[in-house]
Amino acid sequence: MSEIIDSYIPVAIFLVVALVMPPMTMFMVKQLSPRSKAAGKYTTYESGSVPTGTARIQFNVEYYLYAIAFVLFDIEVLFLYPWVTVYKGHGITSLAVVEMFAFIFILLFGYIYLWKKGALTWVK
Amino acid sequence: MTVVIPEYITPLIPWIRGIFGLVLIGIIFVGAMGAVWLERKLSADIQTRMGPCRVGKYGLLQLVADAIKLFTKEDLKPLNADSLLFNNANIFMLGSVFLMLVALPVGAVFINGVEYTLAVTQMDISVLYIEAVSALSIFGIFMVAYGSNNKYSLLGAFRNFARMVGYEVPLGITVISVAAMTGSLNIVDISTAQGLRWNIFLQPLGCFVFFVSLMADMGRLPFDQNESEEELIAGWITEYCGMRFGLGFFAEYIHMILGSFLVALLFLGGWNVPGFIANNSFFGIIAPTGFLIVKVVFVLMVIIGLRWAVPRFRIDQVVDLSWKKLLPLALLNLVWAVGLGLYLGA
Amino acid sequence: MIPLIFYLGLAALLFSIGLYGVMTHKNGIRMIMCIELMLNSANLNLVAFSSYTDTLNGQVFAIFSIALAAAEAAVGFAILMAIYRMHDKINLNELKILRW
Amino acid sequence: MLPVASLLILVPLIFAAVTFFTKTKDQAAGLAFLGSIATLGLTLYAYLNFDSSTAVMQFFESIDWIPLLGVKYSVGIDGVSLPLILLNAIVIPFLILYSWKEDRESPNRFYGLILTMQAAVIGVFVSLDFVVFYVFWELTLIPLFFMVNIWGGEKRAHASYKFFIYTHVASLVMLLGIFGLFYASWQQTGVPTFDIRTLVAQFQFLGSGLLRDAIFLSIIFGFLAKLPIFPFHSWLPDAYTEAPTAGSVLFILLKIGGYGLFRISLPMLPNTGNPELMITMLGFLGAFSILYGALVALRQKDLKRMIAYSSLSHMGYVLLGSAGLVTLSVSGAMFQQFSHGLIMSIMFMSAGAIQTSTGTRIINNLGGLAKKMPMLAVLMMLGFMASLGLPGLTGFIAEFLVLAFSYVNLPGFVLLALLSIVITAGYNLWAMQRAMFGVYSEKFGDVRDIDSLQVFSMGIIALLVLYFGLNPNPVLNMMITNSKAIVSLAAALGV
Amino acid sequence: MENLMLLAPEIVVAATGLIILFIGVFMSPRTKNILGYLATLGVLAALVLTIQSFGIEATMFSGTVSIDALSQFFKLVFLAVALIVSVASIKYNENSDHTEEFYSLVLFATLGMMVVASSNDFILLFCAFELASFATYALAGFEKQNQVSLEGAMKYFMMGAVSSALMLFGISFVYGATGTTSIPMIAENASLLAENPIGLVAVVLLIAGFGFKMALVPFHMWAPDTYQGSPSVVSSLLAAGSKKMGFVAAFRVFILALAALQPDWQLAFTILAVVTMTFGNVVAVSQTSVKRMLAYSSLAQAGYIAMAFVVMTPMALTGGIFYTLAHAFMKGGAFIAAGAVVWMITTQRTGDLQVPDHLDNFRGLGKRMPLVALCMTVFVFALAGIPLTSGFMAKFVLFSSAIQAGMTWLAVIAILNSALSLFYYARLVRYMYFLPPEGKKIGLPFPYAAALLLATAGVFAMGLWPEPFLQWAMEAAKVLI
Repeated sequence: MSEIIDSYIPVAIFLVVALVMPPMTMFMVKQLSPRSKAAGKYTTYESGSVPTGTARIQFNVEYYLYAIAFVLFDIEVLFLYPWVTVYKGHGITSLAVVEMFAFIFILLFGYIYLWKKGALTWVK
Repeated sequence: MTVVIPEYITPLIPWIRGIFGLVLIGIIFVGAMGAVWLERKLSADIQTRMGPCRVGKYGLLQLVADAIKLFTKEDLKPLNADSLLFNNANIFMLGSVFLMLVALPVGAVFINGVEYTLAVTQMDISVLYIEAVSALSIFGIFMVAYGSNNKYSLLGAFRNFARMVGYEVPLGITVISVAAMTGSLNIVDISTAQGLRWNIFLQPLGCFVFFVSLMADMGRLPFDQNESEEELIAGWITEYCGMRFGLGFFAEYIHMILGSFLVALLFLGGWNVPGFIANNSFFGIIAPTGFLIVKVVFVLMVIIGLRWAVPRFRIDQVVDLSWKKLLPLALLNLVWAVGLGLYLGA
Repeated sequence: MIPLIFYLGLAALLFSIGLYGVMTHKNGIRMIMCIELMLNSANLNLVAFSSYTDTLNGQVFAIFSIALAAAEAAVGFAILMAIYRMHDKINLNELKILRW
Repeated sequence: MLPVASLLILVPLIFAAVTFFTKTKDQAAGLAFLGSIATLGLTLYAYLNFDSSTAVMQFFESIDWIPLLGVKYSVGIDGVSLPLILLNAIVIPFLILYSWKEDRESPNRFYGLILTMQAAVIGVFVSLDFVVFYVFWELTLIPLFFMVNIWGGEKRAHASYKFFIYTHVASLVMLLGIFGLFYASWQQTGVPTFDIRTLVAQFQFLGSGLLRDAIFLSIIFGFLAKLPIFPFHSWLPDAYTEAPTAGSVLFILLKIGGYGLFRISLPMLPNTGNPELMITMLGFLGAFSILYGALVALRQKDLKRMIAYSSLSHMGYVLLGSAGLVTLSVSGAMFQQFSHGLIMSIMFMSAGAIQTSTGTRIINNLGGLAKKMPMLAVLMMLGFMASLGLPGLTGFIAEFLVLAFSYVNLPGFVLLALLSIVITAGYNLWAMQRAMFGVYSEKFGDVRDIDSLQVFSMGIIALLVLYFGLNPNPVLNMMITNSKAIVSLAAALGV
Repeated sequence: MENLMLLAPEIVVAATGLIILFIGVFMSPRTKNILGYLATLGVLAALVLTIQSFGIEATMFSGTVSIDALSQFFKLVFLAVALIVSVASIKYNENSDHTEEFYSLVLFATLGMMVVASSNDFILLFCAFELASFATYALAGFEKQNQVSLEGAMKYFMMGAVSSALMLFGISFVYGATGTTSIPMIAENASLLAENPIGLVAVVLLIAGFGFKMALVPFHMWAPDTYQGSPSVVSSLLAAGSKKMGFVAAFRVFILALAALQPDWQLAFTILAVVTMTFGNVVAVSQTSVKRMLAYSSLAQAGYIAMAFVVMTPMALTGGIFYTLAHAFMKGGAFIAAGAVVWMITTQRTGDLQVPDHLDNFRGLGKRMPLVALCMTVFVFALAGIPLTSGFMAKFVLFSSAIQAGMTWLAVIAILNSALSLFYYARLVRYMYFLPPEGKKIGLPFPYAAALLLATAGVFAMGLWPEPFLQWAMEAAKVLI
């Protein structure tokens, strides 16, 4: 248990560095950089013309099906991680391999279904 | 000749590792600068240009000059930007690469024939961990894009998202295929176990899928649809300027270096080289690390070279590539790897 | 060792936040997020118990429940998208055809 | 020996099923008539082979149904059930004949339901297992519900619901009592059984007096509501009135409440925790129903409604006679059921005929029908006379037996009931006088007398009323045999 | 390797679902009609295999799967429902482009329910529970263009998701107190649970979690909306199948695993059962949508079944288990009949199209669709507990068990409720037979007729010859005692 804690001490150090570094840098920039005020500077860039409306609008989510598919496939990969470390040896090799192939096989059915249904085709 | 390691060091090892990590951050920053320089020079060579050559010998100090310029640029934040998201996005980008660095071994020393890894921590699941934290940067990208209230940014971020979503899955599956060979998720184990049988030879398909997915994950050309300047100005980074941009840019390059490390460690045998036997001479101690660095630089050069060899894909092509080609290939490779793993034994 | 009660307290807190969110929010996506929060607080419980009782069931359970939570969210979003396509809204207060 | 008891259920049921698929009215009625005649034949066969000198169950059959709970399909016929089966089997063919000429929609369903009803009612009479009993008991609801609801009068929906739910609740309460009885016996003996005779015999050994009272009351509640008896009668006038003629007659033939009383409640009565109280209560309810029904009938404007209330009054005799707990009073109660079925069939058929020819049932609007409808007038007169208990007709024998022999145990209540005789005579004669005699109201135009089929069917029933009024022995004998068996149980306990 | 033959029914169902999904995407909408027959065939095969395996007792996969009388019985229930639903859906899915999704979802839902029935470990139980839930969420919202269907699905999903979170949280406490997720092991360590205050928390959470699925008041909010909104065949699956899954899970979890906390959950179930049956019946009276009425009646029926937890004698459990099968036929059939009417209304374009299952649309059904009306009458009378039907036998055993256990008051409440229910059932019958029809006679499509006849056959089989079913239910109850 303590080994685990120990191995996360460096992680904590790194995390602190990552948290502190950008604000520090920006603080330095604030000290060093010149400042001037002009209204035009603060508009967002839209190819030179005056921006129309906000960018935070609802629009057609073409990626939606990909996102769903990703969530499912990525989660299913989750089951492979623990499996991959134990499938050899431990006296369960044949069962583990057969079961995981069944798992992947079922996954494949879903994959083919998605493909044929056009969920993996870019909507345009 | 044997080297004696004093007893009292043992309890201090976590702290030594932490300090080593901090040093590593510095080194990696310098490395990133080097990578930028390398890219510029290499690109110039490919296009038969000179590249940077004014500041310092071979333009080596160009980056320092750039840094100074960035520090003295005004920090601009567009109107209606969400400052909470906009200001803190860098934390995710940098945090992502720093946290990756924690688990990544950057080399190894052999003392008395025993291998000591040059890594900040020794995790059992370092591959999984690296994959997980490497995905954190997408949050930074999305925060910038949504925070800056720019339509190009938002579109870029969405594209980035669609691409990430597509390539994470084959990436994960190929990593699993590699892990299946050793039965371990510890990157050091994987690297050590390769010996002469580098994974690139055992699983060429896996290596290909992994490399392509990694490129896409890092947003390297030809997979930079999120900032394709012909369509989206600069994509998600349009409103990011000055040092903020600088930090994000840096994070990207560090990400690229770490990605190259991953390729080298997972597929190119890590610090193993055929014919090399560890000894306690000075060369023997630093040589493995050196081999690894050489491999990493080689991978970096391939990545940079590809930028000029392959034109950028359209976003739909990119997504199709991942879902319809790489994913089946990755699954195929997994089956192959499992079979091979069983054949080669535990 | 961190005492078990800390984990349980955190989990209970997250769970309560999630439950509160589900009950008070009208936005479908927020509700689904709150439900995820509830599920994850349960996962936290499971993992904490697993470590404190020195059994692995909890860890395994947590992995399964993560997968199930993902699938749940997928189904939920699919229904939500269908509603969005029809109403152009995801405010669930708008759903009031079925009344007695 | 034929398995008569089962066949009596099966034959009408099969004919009913076939009848549902017929196309025309004649086919339907013909087939139904055939079925009912077959049933009548079977009943006569049973009657001829019946030994009326013993109270033992005859034609007994028993098959395991749900062994787990000790449920058996067991049926049999004895002196309590045979007269009632006979009543059913006799009246229904003539009911079908009577209604043959009437026009109505979907006659196939109409006649199918009549036969279904017959099967269900006979099923109640022959079953010797509480579950089978309850099954048929509930099954009788459905044909009547449909009957009233499809072919009934204006307020048929209301009437059918009221009837359906009212009696269903009552049966559920009865079911509770049956459960109580079943489990108490199971606990006592360790053998689950639903056999009516076994459970009734074991009743005296079960649990505390309070438990026995509860079981008894909840079971008898179902019977009283079905009979019906004064506080539970409110479904009766509506249902009887709104039903079509055939439906009303079917209601009349629904003698399952009284049957349950004799078969189940009376043998249990002496063994309840507080028999005196029970007897007093039942006696009071009976006597009061007699009086109440008569009084209310006096006030009715609607002919059918009046007959319905008079029916309530008649049912009071059944309860009073049962509560009397003397061999002959109980036999009188049984005979009252039999006679009431015959008499009321005539009454309702007449009322139905009047309604179809004149279009109204309001007594005050009628008058002088005897001139236009002489046959009807004769038959109806006979019915009214029997109803008020004219000697020489069945009603007299039944009422006489009840009143005379209940006096032994319940003198007060008998005196109360005697009051009603005058009232009964009053309303019967008054209604007769106003409807049949007096000035003929021309607004009905040229009404036709009942057709020959109707005359025939009503006439046969009327003849039976007369016959059994003069010679009740063919059925009374077996009733007396069984009453003895029932009463001897009570006598053993000194009540 | 385990003897996979013991799991043959599950494997058949799963394989049929996958094959349908797989070949369905390669077929044109017109040829897809054959998928319905394929699904029916698969379910039928599984049903035969299940009945064949009656009497076998085994545990598999290190004790996580328990093949015993309880699981066999409930598999029978779920497969019977699946059979009725898949037969009826042949018409519902005619010329649809989504046939393969529909059938595979139905089969996966059935699979989930079947696995719940035989799971002996909380992990498997939860996974299977969710499998069935997800499939039914999708099925409830199957008519993507139909606002009502989507609304029902959304409510179902939200409530279901919250309930599974509650359940998982509760399970985590059970696991924490006992250190195991295996149901027999938890039962062995019951003392740990009883001493620990979090045991009580777990019971509360688990009752809430399972209560949602069983649709016990006050966890019923989704049920009327979902049953009304979903396609009728799906409502049939939900009411007849999915609800029973909640019951079998609750049987295993409360009676087997949490036996130590019996006083606590028994009290809770007492209140829930009484409130549920009363509420369901009272509210059903005022409904004008037939499916909604059936939904409320379904609540009431759940209240009756929950009596098994209150009385807790072998007899009561037998009755409760028997009731689930009886209710599956009655309620499943009733929803299919409502579905046939909805089909008629929508294809004829007459009557109340806004609410196609409105009571007014049932006017004169006896003339328009004689078979549907007849079967519907049988189902509602069975639900009301008229003799010779399965409903009577079920109530007979269940209610009488309350009396046996001395809980006469409970039996009285149940019986009064049962009488009350007759009111709205009789009203439906009145609409079908006694009111004039508003349209011409329609030929009934074969699938609906077949499904209705199947359900009717079930109702009568259980009503006329209950012995084998009772025997099975009793065997199943023995597992719990």
